[in-house]
Amino acid sequence: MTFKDLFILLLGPELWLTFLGFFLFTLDLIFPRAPKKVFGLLTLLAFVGGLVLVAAQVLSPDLADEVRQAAQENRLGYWLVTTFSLDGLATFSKGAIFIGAILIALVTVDYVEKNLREGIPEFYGLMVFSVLALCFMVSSVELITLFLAIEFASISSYILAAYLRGDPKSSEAAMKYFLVGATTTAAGLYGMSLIYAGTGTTYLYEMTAQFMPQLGETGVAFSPPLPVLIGLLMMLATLGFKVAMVPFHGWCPDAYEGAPTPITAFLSVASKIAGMATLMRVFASGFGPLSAGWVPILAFLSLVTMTFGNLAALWQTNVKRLMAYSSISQVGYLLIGVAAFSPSDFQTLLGMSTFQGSEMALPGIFYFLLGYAFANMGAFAVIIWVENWEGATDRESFEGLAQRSPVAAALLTLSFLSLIGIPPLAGFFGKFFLFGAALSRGLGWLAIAGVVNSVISAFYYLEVVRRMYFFPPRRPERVSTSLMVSSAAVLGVVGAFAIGILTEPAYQWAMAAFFDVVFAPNISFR
Amino acid sequence: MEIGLSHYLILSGLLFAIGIYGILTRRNAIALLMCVELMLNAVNINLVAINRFLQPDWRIMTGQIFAAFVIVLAAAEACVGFALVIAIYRNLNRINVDEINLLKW
Amino acid sequence: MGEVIAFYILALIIVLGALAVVTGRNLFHCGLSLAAVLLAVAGLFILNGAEFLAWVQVLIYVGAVLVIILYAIMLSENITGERILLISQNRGVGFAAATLVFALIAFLGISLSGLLAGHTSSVKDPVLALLEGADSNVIVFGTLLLTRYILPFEFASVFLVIALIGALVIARTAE
Amino acid sequence: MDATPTVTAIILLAPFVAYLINVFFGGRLKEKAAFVSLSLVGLSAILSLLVFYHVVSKSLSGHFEGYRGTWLTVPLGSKELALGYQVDTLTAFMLVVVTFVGWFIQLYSVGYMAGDPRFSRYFAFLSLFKSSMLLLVLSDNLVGLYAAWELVGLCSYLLIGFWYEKPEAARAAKKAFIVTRCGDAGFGLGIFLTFYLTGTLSFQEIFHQAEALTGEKAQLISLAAVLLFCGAIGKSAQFPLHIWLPDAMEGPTPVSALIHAATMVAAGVYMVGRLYPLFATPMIEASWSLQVVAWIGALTAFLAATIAVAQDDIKRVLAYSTISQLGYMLLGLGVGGYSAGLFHLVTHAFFKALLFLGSGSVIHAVHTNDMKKMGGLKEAMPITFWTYIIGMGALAGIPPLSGFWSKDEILAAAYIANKPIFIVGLLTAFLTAFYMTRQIGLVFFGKNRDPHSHPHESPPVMWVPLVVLAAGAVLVGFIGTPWYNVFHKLVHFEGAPHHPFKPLPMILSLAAAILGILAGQNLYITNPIKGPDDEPLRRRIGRLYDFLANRWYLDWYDPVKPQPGYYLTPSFIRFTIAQRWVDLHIVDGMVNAVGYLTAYILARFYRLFDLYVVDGLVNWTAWITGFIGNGLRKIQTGLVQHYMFIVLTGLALVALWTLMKQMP
Repeated sequence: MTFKDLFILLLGPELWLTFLGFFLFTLDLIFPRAPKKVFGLLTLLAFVGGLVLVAAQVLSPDLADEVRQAAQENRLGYWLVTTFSLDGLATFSKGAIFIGAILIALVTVDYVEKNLREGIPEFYGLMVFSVLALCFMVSSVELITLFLAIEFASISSYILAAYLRGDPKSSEAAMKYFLVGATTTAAGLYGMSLIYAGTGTTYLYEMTAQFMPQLGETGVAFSPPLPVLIGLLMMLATLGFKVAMVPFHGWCPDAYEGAPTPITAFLSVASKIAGMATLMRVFASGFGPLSAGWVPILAFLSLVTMTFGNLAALWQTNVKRLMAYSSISQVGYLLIGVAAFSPSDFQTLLGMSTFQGSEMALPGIFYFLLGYAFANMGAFAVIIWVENWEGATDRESFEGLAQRSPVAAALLTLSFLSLIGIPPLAGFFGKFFLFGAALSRGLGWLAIAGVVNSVISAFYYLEVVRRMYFFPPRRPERVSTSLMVSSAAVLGVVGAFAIGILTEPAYQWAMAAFFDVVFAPNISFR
Repeated sequence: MEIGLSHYLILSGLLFAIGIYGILTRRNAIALLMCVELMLNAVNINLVAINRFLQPDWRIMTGQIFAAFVIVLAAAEACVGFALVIAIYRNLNRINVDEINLLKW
Repeated sequence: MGEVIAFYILALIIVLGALAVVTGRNLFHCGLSLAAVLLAVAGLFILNGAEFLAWVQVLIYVGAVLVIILYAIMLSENITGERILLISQNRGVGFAAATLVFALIAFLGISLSGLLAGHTSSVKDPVLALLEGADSNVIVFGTLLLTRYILPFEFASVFLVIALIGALVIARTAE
Repeated sequence: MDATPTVTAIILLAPFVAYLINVFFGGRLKEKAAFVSLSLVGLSAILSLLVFYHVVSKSLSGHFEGYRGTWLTVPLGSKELALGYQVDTLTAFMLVVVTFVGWFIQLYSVGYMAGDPRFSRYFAFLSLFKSSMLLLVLSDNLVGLYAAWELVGLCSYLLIGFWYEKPEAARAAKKAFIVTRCGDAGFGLGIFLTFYLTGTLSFQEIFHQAEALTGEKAQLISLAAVLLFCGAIGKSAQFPLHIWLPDAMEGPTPVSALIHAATMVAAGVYMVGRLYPLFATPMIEASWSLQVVAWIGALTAFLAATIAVAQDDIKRVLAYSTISQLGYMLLGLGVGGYSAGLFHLVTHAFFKALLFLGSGSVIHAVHTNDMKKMGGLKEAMPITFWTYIIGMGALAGIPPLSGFWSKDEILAAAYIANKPIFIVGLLTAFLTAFYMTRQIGLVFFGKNRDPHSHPHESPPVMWVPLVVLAAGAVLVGFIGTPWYNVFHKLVHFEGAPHHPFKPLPMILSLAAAILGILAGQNLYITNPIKGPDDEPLRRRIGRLYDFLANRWYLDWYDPVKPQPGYYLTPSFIRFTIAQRWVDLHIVDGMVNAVGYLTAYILARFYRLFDLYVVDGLVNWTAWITGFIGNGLRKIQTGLVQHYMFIVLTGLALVALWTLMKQMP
């Protein structure tokens, strides 16, 4: 395989996105009068194409070997492969990101036509590029690339959040998002410099290799070098900021409320998937041998995050803001999975000991993420559905929705049920895997806290449902929407159902993704 | 007397802490952005000093490259940050961050 | 000895300049103090054998970023129509948080820098072969950027373009 | 002077004689009653000091077990009950605190109570209290301890209700009596259980026997310890029996200083310290009864400190502070810091008595208890102000004042034994510094908010004790510095682990205190409140403030909505009415109806239970959950700098936690 082949195979989806993104920008320059819908459809095309390319990467049987082979023969290829990894974690989360992005693109078109008067091509272009940044984020196994990708994703999100030109709330949301982001970035970079000081490298797998000998045969966690551990925690500021975990969550409710709704959906779905995947890559894979140092902290933060999200959500009257707190609490559940990590998992990942699926939480996180993405997208599609008609997202706009649009009400109810965790929807099994793993790792208190939190969360989700079904509608006319938005909602709910019913295959897929997490490009250049 | 790594670490820590102080106390958004620059420079001092003191081979300049990318980031951040300041000024007629709280609770 | 003196002078400039940035009352003066800090940091880079980086710092930071800052100050003074006087608030809390962070870092710096081992790579890196005989900082820097860090380098270019486009989109006035 | 039976009996009986004289001749003595009391208590104080000196010098020079002796033996059937005393170092310290601090408080009372129609009665009660308290510390057996325990409770009841014309005072006295009785019931059971297990009531014998116990009985001895601890919960006002102490502030201020700050409420702590070997069986580290002590203490310390933050009554703040500090002492004892907890008892007696007397001086000057109506007293009352500052600094834990050393020692012990408790202690230290700064700010700084009052400095008879106690609050700490800990040398527990000095907890506790002071200074001193209704804290934390001001809705004696008790109390009343009705009918001979009635009552009771208890509990839980949610929501102030502050402090705390875990 030549270098060019390798380059295209390895970076296929990313190259495709870059190409289409710049194409969108230039198209606007060449044909200023092109109908705006064209840009939306091109964006959709970009994401569908990306999904296809990722699928091709996953399905081609010996791609990984070919890549490895080529990298050994080719110097440039070596550097590509050592910074940009094509392991299961990356492909799985790219798949999830693209699925989320497709649904988001579907709901964006109408919203944009209704709410934006200018800058529409750039809006789509920026969406494409932020998805590109997310793809880089989940693939990079080197700190410099990783931090550039995170910043790229953040900066394009700031801009997108500020996009409602005349709306002060939008600018304010972006401003807060930006300032908190800049602070956490600085802290995270400081942490990276400490990690660099402690390890002398920026490659995650080299760090793993350094810590591995100290892990020992028994899998007993050891006390990690302090600068590295403190640096890792400071890096948690950046990653925690991306996924909106407490105490780095401050921006989240405000940005979610102020940003254009499709961008809110983007932040809560695509951005969160990428953030969680990166968090797992850094913590569970790069610094897995140091788990004794960070597991208690993540367990504690997980508890705080879900409790804060759920309790604060109880009082929200704006459904967009409610979704913000809800997404914070969902991150709390996800973190249970990270906290249930143990050194023996690490050895399992390396193939050093046999796999006991029930004990390991990491595949559960992926399963949960996928279900969460579908359910959340279903919910957001209905929210946009209503917002496009009513022009608002307060609770009152949803009153009597069951009479005004029974389909929308049913879809939103199902999405919420999945988020609460009612079988047979995906949310239930996701929580089942995560709480089960926590139980088997001696984190019973965390599992109990998760269950209690799920009960609390039912209050605010069902409050919205109650208003939809038992309150008289504010206005009599039906709420209709375009085929794109409704199909996005239907796809989201169907996805949540499918993942729930096909639990076993989905879980197997998530698990398969994980046997590559600790993918260290086992190539030595000769 | 010898200047060692800890001198640089402490200097960068001081700069970082001053940046944090500024970020928490200044009200003007532009001033806040300057404080962010201070914090990023603290990181750069760290990176370059670590590179020099801990890497025996001077040609492996990972830290310097890292610092260069941090500068790139700082440029992009400053650019977007000021664009946001202008946008928020246009919409709200103020740039003091403690007066910007339409969104809360 | 020369290095010691240079370090302390630069450190003094950095700390005093930074304090001026965070406490000054005049935004314009703050911007100028920031320039002093950035230049002194460039000086530190030279002290550490990072000549090229020092130039990058001067050109990009002092040249570009600072110009943006000063430009924004002028612009906002224009639009507010009056000289911006800066006021700080929550000083006690800010001071406490900053002290806490500094104490942490200083603790790490003092007690642990001795524990940091020298860096050795466990992977045999092919870049070393390319660097045989390289004798200047710039050559090594460029070689590394275009080999080992080729991907982040290319990625950064896209990043900058998008940041620029985005900034333009949200900053431009309505048509 | 050796502590012979005669000497100890004189120490004990001199105040009692004063009591008798004042009761029988008080009408004629009038103002002179104070002199009788002062001179006799003074005699006992001097003797106590001599004994103290003797005991201390003996035990510093070598191994010294303490004096023991018997006052009298009472034949009880085949057995005989020996009423004896013991004077070891712990007792010696308590003797000094009770008589010495007590004497100055009595001196202060002369000024404070001047002109009261029941002047001599007051001194009579105070003397009786002294005598009982001395019996409490001198006793070497559970019977004497229990008798004294009930006697001090009685005196407390009499003195809280001293101004019984005031309905609040009468009610408060009753509340104190009933609530502490709940704890005493446990105490009584504990005594029975101990007697059953060991067959003796003398402390030494009990410890001796307890060590030899095996099997089930060894388990039961811990239960006995916990039951005995119930008494301490009542007397030392620990959660959930803490509710009586704030109301007890209806009594005269010197009484609050002596009984409800320095001595009687510390009796619970003293008792735990005295019976420590019982608590520490079989091992100090593995004892679950000590765990109970530690957690109750920690919980109370935190709870009371949060409540103190939101009180406007100057004495109630101090009352909650006392509860909190007592919790601190028990926390210290519970985590194995035996001498730390008792050292805090001694230092606390000085500075809290000082603070109470200072507040009395303030109340005397402005004739109100409401801090919101004070302000600006710094100029008018310089002596009170400066002594108050010393007391406040000691309480907040500012070096080198006494509270710093003792609090730090407790925290150091907690740091080693139990990290969560350490964190709670740290939070409490922060809150303590905060509410004391708030108090100082409201009372002494700003402008006078009551135009009608013309404050002035109190007479010398009042400020001299202030100065003496302030000197004590400064100096007494130096007997327990980490570098040269005389107190530890004197009062220590053989089984307690000894740890080297650690700087980290000290730095952290100092940081917590300084942060608290800074926060208080920021809110209350830099920007003085504008009027009696202004509350900067409420502006910041909203309904959380009301929640704290309402004491967490935990007062089960006087419940308010939405507490379960609010629903529970009327149901109890109805239940008793129903019972009376049943009684009447049974007495009337309707025997056949008994079965029916029982079923009826059960059904009725069950219905009431369901209606009030279950529903009340559910409502309360839902309400509290929603309430906390609303409070948490308020974190999102919308101000981006607050978010950044949360980010950075969160990060720093996480890093600190890691450091603490990783550093050995």
